[in-house]
Amino acid sequence: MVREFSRPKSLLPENYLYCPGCTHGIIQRLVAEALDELNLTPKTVGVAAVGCSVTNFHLFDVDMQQAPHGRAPAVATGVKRVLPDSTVFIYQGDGDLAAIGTAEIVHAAARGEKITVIFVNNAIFGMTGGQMAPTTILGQKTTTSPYGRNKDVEGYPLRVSEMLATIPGAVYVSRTSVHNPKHVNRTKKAIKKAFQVQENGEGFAIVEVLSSCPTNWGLSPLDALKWVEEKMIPYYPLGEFRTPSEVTN
Amino acid sequence: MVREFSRPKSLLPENYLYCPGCTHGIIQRLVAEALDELNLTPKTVGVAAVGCSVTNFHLFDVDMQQAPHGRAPAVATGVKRVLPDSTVFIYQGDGDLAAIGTAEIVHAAARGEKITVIFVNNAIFGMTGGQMAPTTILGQKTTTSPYGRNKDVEGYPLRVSEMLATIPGAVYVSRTSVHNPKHVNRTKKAIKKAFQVQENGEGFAIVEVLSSCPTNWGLSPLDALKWVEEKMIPYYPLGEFRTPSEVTN
Amino acid sequence: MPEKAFMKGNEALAEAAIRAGCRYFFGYPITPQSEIPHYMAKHLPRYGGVYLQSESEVAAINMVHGASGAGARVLTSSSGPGISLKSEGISFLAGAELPAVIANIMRGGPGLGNTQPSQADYHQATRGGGHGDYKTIVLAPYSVQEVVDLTYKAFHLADNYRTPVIILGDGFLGQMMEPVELPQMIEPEDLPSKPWATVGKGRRTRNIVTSLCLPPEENDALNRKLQKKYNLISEKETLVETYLLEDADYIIAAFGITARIALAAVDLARKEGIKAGLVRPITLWPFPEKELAKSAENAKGILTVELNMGQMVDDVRLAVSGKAPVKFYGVTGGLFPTPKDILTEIKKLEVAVNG
Amino acid sequence: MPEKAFMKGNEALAEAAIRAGCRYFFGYPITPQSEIPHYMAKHLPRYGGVYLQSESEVAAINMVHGASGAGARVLTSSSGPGISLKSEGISFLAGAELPAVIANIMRGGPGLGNTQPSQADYHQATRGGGHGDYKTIVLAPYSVQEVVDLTYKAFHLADNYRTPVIILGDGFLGQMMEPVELPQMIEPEDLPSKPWATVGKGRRTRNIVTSLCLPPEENDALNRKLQKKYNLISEKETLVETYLLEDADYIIAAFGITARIALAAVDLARKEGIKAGLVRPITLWPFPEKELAKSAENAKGILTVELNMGQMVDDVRLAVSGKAPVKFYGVTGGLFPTPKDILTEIKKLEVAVNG
Amino acid sequence: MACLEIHEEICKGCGLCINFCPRSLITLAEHLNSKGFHPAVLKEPEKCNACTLCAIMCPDMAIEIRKEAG
Amino acid sequence: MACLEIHEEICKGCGLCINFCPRSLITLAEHLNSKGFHPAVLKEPEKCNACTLCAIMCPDMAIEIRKEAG
Amino acid sequence: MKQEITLAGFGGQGILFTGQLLGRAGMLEEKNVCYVPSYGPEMRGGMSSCSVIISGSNITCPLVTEPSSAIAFNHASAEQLEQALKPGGILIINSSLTDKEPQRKDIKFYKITASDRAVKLGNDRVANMVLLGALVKITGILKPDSLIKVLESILPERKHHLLPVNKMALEEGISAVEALEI
Amino acid sequence: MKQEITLAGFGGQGILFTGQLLGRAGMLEEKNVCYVPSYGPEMRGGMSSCSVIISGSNITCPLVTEPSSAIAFNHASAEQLEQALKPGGILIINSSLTDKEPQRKDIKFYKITASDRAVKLGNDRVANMVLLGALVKITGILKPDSLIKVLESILPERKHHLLPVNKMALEEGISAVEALEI
Ligand SMILES: Cc1ncc(C[n+]2csc(CCOP(=O)(O)OP(=O)(O)O)c2C)c(N)n1
Ligand SMILES: Cc1ncc(C[n+]2csc(CCOP(=O)(O)OP(=O)(O)O)c2C)c(N)n1
Ligand code: SF4
Ligand code: SF4
Ligand code: SF4
Ligand code: SF4
Ligand code: SF4
Ligand code: SF4
Ligand SMILES: [Mg+2]
Ligand SMILES: [Mg+2]
Repeated sequence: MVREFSRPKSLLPENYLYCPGCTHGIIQRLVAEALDELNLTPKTVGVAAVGCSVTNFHLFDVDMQQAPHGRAPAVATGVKRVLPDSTVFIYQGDGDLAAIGTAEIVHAAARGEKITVIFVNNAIFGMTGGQMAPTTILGQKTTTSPYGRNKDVEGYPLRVSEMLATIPGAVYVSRTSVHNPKHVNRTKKAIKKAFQVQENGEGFAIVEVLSSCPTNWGLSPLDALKWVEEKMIPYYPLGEFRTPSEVTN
Repeated sequence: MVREFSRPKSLLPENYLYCPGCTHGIIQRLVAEALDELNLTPKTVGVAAVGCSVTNFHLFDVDMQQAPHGRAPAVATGVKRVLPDSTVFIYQGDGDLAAIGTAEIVHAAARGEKITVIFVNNAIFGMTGGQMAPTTILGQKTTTSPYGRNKDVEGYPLRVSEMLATIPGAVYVSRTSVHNPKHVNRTKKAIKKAFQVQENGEGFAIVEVLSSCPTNWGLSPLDALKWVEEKMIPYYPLGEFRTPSEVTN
Repeated sequence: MPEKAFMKGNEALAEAAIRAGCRYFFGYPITPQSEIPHYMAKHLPRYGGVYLQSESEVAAINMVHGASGAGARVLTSSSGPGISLKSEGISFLAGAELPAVIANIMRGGPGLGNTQPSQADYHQATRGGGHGDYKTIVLAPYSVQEVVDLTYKAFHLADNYRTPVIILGDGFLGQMMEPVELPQMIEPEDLPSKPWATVGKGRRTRNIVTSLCLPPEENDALNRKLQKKYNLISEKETLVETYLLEDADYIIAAFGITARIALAAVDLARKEGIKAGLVRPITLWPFPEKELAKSAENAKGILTVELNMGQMVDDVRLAVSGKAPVKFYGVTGGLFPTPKDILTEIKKLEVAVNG
Repeated sequence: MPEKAFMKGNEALAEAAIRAGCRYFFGYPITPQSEIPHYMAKHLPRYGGVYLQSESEVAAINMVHGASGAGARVLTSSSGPGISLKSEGISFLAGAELPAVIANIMRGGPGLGNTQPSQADYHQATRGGGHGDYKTIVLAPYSVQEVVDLTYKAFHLADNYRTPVIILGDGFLGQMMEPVELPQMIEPEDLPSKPWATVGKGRRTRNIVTSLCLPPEENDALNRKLQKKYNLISEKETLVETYLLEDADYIIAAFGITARIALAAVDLARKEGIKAGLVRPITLWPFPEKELAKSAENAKGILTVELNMGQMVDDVRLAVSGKAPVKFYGVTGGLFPTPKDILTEIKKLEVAVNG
Repeated sequence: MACLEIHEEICKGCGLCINFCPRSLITLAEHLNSKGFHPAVLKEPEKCNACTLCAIMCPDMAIEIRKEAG
Repeated sequence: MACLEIHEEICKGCGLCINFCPRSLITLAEHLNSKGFHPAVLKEPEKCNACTLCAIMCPDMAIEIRKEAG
Repeated sequence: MKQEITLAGFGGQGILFTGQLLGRAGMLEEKNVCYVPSYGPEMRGGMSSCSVIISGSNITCPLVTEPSSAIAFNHASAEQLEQALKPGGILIINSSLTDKEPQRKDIKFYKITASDRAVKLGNDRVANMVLLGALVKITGILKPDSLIKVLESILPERKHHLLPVNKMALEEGISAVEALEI
Repeated sequence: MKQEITLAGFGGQGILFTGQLLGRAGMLEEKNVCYVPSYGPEMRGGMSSCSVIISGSNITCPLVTEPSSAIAFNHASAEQLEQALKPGGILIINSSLTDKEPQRKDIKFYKITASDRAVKLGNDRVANMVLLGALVKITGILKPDSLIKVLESILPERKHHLLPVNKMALEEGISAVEALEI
């Protein structure tokens, strides 16, 4: 069985600025593949967040806006309310979404905003030099938790999906990973589902994707994937926390 | 059995500015009673939020700071980190805590900040003239949801306690009401417990108290209490969502 | 025949926005501007528009970003603390060249202050509370009728120059009621299209709305482009009103509600034989420098009156550039100078100037 | 003997803060200032202090509010967008008269801009990005040594006047390394006590830290009290440095890193026989008006050089008040003028002045 | 015996005490206090058993109950 | 038959493809590309069954797999 | 022909509504009008007041610091308004709710038992119309009819049954003044 | 006596570390020094560069726009630095990684096979020391010993075993220049 593999059409032929082995690249590709396969490109408006993915508006071949750090859900809300028939997605990092953007994501979910959120959780502020994120796991050393994250000082890592799953308007909430091909494929399915939920007008959909940051974790790209599997997944269990069928008040 | 009843010592002899029949008055008194009974007044620093309770720093006979709207948890964090042996409490409305202050309360909880939060949920922005709050219930008419809150436009009301209960650092999360004497007494117990959790150094403690706003609900004080019972409690069930014994990783 | 109504300044602002084709409002309640969201919440749905109460002012200004980027005319409004929170977003709007109208119905500061009328956000509005080199057009109405007219115009200016426009009112103007003539309703579909908007690319090449410019040269180029636009706006859009200026020895400079009081003060002064006049900047940015510079040439002194501790007076001094002495008089916190108070200050200035 | 070190501007700022007795840092990462939080995270725990990364800049400035209100010396730092988000909180600090030190290591704007060095937040810093009438002391170091000295001083000024102090650096200064002499360590317990702080009332009457003043008279009184303080600061704390000013025909006005380049330009000009000189405001607020006014009297022209589109030039014009022509030269986005570029501008000014 | 006092100038006439008094001992006065409210009054003090329910529900702490000397 | 191409100038030499190729067909080149990375190269093209696992894991889409004409 | 009128009383006595009524009536008569409420800290209860300027010429300064006439709905505001009035000004008090006596000699003072009269008319909420009747009678600033017309236009249909009692209250106020003046 | 030195190469080649080493060594010799990294958009990979000024007198302008000497760690930076150098300037290239030939006639051009020599010394990471050796030899701006002293003081104890190879690399650079100059 010979398969083909090439760059999705919804990604322009520019190169990524990500570090070698950074799985942001995989996730971004999956979003583009989903747009391609669901034929959404012409009516899609993307909203770029601030983080290592900040320049992804240069790459997606869709209309895009660049939001201030953490505010992509609000920007996306503005877009979607004006253009209810368009497809609106956001691509946010964990610093962006789970730190400065906490209020915006919670309330976009609470309003049941019909948008699709790709939430790249790499347990770190990648772009600014590897500072602790709300998602940094206990004991993890970062530039701002140089002695390792300590629950007595910085508290426990925030499990965003579990938190959002308590909100009725969040109709699709799922956590996946891209540390091996099997999970890459699952992630793609989840991303497609998150777009479909929007197309069906069902409400707010978010896919939290565990991702690596070899640079700031100080690990080789391969060890970084192992770290996702061995350190992140135990604290951030994969799975669907909410699917549209469960929507109750 | 003759009982005595008088103004708690931790409340100065100033009059409330609340509307007739507003149960903010009851809740504020309960906080003062708790401070009295636990002997905390001398070492307490309170943080006033912005809302109808904004001037409560004139009333509590403790050192107090006035926070910007929504930011009381951050201000309280600053105080507590400098004065780890003090008792720090916040008194926030639902607009303050569940709208503009969402990020601050979530992260104070996530850090397990050792503070006590009194969260007065009256399903409305009282002070500014009765606008819709994130906690406004479906169908409720407010000055900014004049046709009644509509889930398709504004989404479902936010259940803050349920949401915070997913966060490990929030070790005491409880919802009570003050619509009759029995529940007033329960609320007092909950508030005392929330202070004790802080004294024990166990972590973040919050009591969500359902409260009335006769003025902006357009109801008599008595009808407003009925409305709490009949309309709010069904959506906002009372109870303890987390107690210190359940603290797990 | 134009429609007439008796309206609060805040409601008039909201109604004028709707008539200007604005169908989207994102905001967060704060006194003394809440009648704007109330009015919008009530009326926008009838026009197929959307009123959405945001979780905060920060979210509001970013929803405005999204909606404006999607091509809509959009309004937000706030006061003092809320505008401060919006300042990051306003800088982003300016940087991304997005049109938007932002009303600041000023209240007492700093900090929580109070909810009484004030003009203490002049600097914030005209110098950009936010970071970086940008300007917003700042319109300062002084009557409910002008609230209507300037709001209507604000949307046009915003679209025309792709820039945020601030309507700088105050609690007094927001709460007072006066009869107004309302302008014609503009239907959004009759407005010129915005080919740069992000609405889904369809078959064209994609649109990007951003203020990110990583290479220094790009950022510098953006700044120079903006500056050029700002120069054009200064040249074309400066608005000012004067009263009895021709022969005035003493000029009062005042804006907004304070200018109404100053007008009465000018009349009082004239009655006492003092040749007073008034310059009232209607656009605070661009500031009517030339008008002021010209009138300063023959004046013995200039008195700037504001509901703050002295902010516009900087621009008056910059315009006058030493040609006449400039004095400041102001009160804050919701206090007002009476026409008599202003007259007293003019007399003091007279004494100071004549030795 | 003072300790010597080779440090980045950002690290030097952090170390100087610790030596000034600052044991609390609340902040949120942003380039190009992240070395400040990194340094604090590493070193504060060793002194029994607390580094806490807040969920946002808004939270950070409010944690500063709490910590300062509780009597501590406290630092926060950010850049452009983050400072804009802090502007509400800064207004609150000023209104509640809370001491705090806020570093803004400026980057390219507006909006997201880029992370390159810039001086485009001058207006924001000196005019109060936030709402209401307030001022912050603004210190503009131009070398890593001055970063140390002014940071150390900033904590003293903040406590002394109960006011927020801004250290206005830029990405260049933050990233560059120079040898520095470090000042003596101050132990927090040796600092004067703050009887107004909210630390638990014990047996005294309670303390309240607030900026809320509901009655107009109270708010007006607060504003007048603040103004009095600001006048005192202007009188006592203005800092300026000059170079070859005595006989200068052409004066360059520049601050921070740009003043270093301007110094080289003055030398170049002198070599070519042009009598150039430099005025370098060290406090941007209070601005050294008198010094500039005085030097303008004998000058033929003044050239203000900034890494922005013209901001401090307003203050130069206000100070000079028409006594000499004032020209502006600036670049943005991370570009820098070279000494030669500045010389060219001086020559242009020379031509313009001499016809 | 207990002594229940309703502070007329603090009372806002909200009527909650009236509703929660199990013995229906409280009513609103005809007159206005200086704030413009009809204050609550205890109609039959002798019947009051100091159960404190009225005071517990009074949002303004207008009701005070003391043990009487003796 | 399929044709697998590794775009040398896009490749950042991260090595993920190497790890995930079930047949261990990929390795890093000795030389640097213009960005300073040792690019991945397919050692034995004939053994490749176009399972796409390498491409799926390549963060930079440096690997392309096409059906060969015929 | 210009009146600067201040109205004050308890929150809840309909002060702002009454002021707006005046303003609208002035507009109906094509006069220049300006209505300014005083809005307090965002709290309930306490005092409420507003000012209305009705003028034949352009209104510049909208501030009313020295009203030419005033209506006091309760005792506290009667005290305040007496102080504020300009010399020769008119003070109308609701003497059902206060036994205030005039202190100043340079103002005109009218006691109207407005609440009592309203109660007699069967609706204690129309005390304001009694006071307005007195005002228009004393100052002549507006035709009573204009007030009724405005009421008609702003009251929702379902409240139109209240028009007669309002009209009667207005007339009651007018005749109360006439009685005083005799 | 003043050198304005620019170093450039790939991110990851230790450019910034090398620049700081130079700065610290200058400080050790009680010279005036100033080190300026260029920091890019917050992205990884790509180019890295920095400048160091070492001067006997006070350093005013810290910008280096026309370096008096430069070290190019790779091909692309060799191209760039050649353009930037001031007339008479010195360009040292790591000729193990580029076969660049000089274009400008008004500069001095040194090819040092730094990476190859480092590999020969058993540690390819000390190519930077080879290049620094060349620099100090050519410019005479610093004593080689100062660089070693600085290394000693900033390397953590557990890395002190690397000192000898660094020292050898430095000497290798010096003798490479000597060889060229013969
Ligand atoms: C208001 C504001 N604060 C801070 C920043 C700086 N900043 C840029 S990206 C970022 C964090 C990025 O982390 P994350 O969202 O996890 O993305 P990653 O780089 O890890 O993919 C921060 C703090 C900013 N641009 N704006
Ligand atoms: C930044 C900012 N935005 C808005 C406001 C205006 N404001 C004051 S209180 C309030 C809401 C109060 O509602 P809530 O917290 O529910 O308290 P309540 O009055 O209902 O007790 C708002 C929006 C403000 N003071 N500051
Ligand atoms: S810093 Fe981390 S998240 Fe950012 S591009 Fe590099 S590896 Fe990826
Ligand atoms: S407005 Fe509502 S919440 Fe506020 S004091 Fe009145 S009744 Fe209470
Ligand atoms: S104490 Fe009990 S019995 Fe007495 S008045 Fe109050 S509620 Fe009634
Ligand atoms: S509950 Fe209190 S305020 Fe209300 S009527 Fe009774 S005594 Fe008065
Ligand atoms: S397609 Fe499969 S077999 Fe071929 S190189 Fe890639 S991983 Fe190996
Ligand atoms: S996974 Fe891609 S980038 Fe990484 S080495 Fe392989 S081809 Fe190169
Ligand atoms: Mg991240
Ligand atoms: Mg509320």
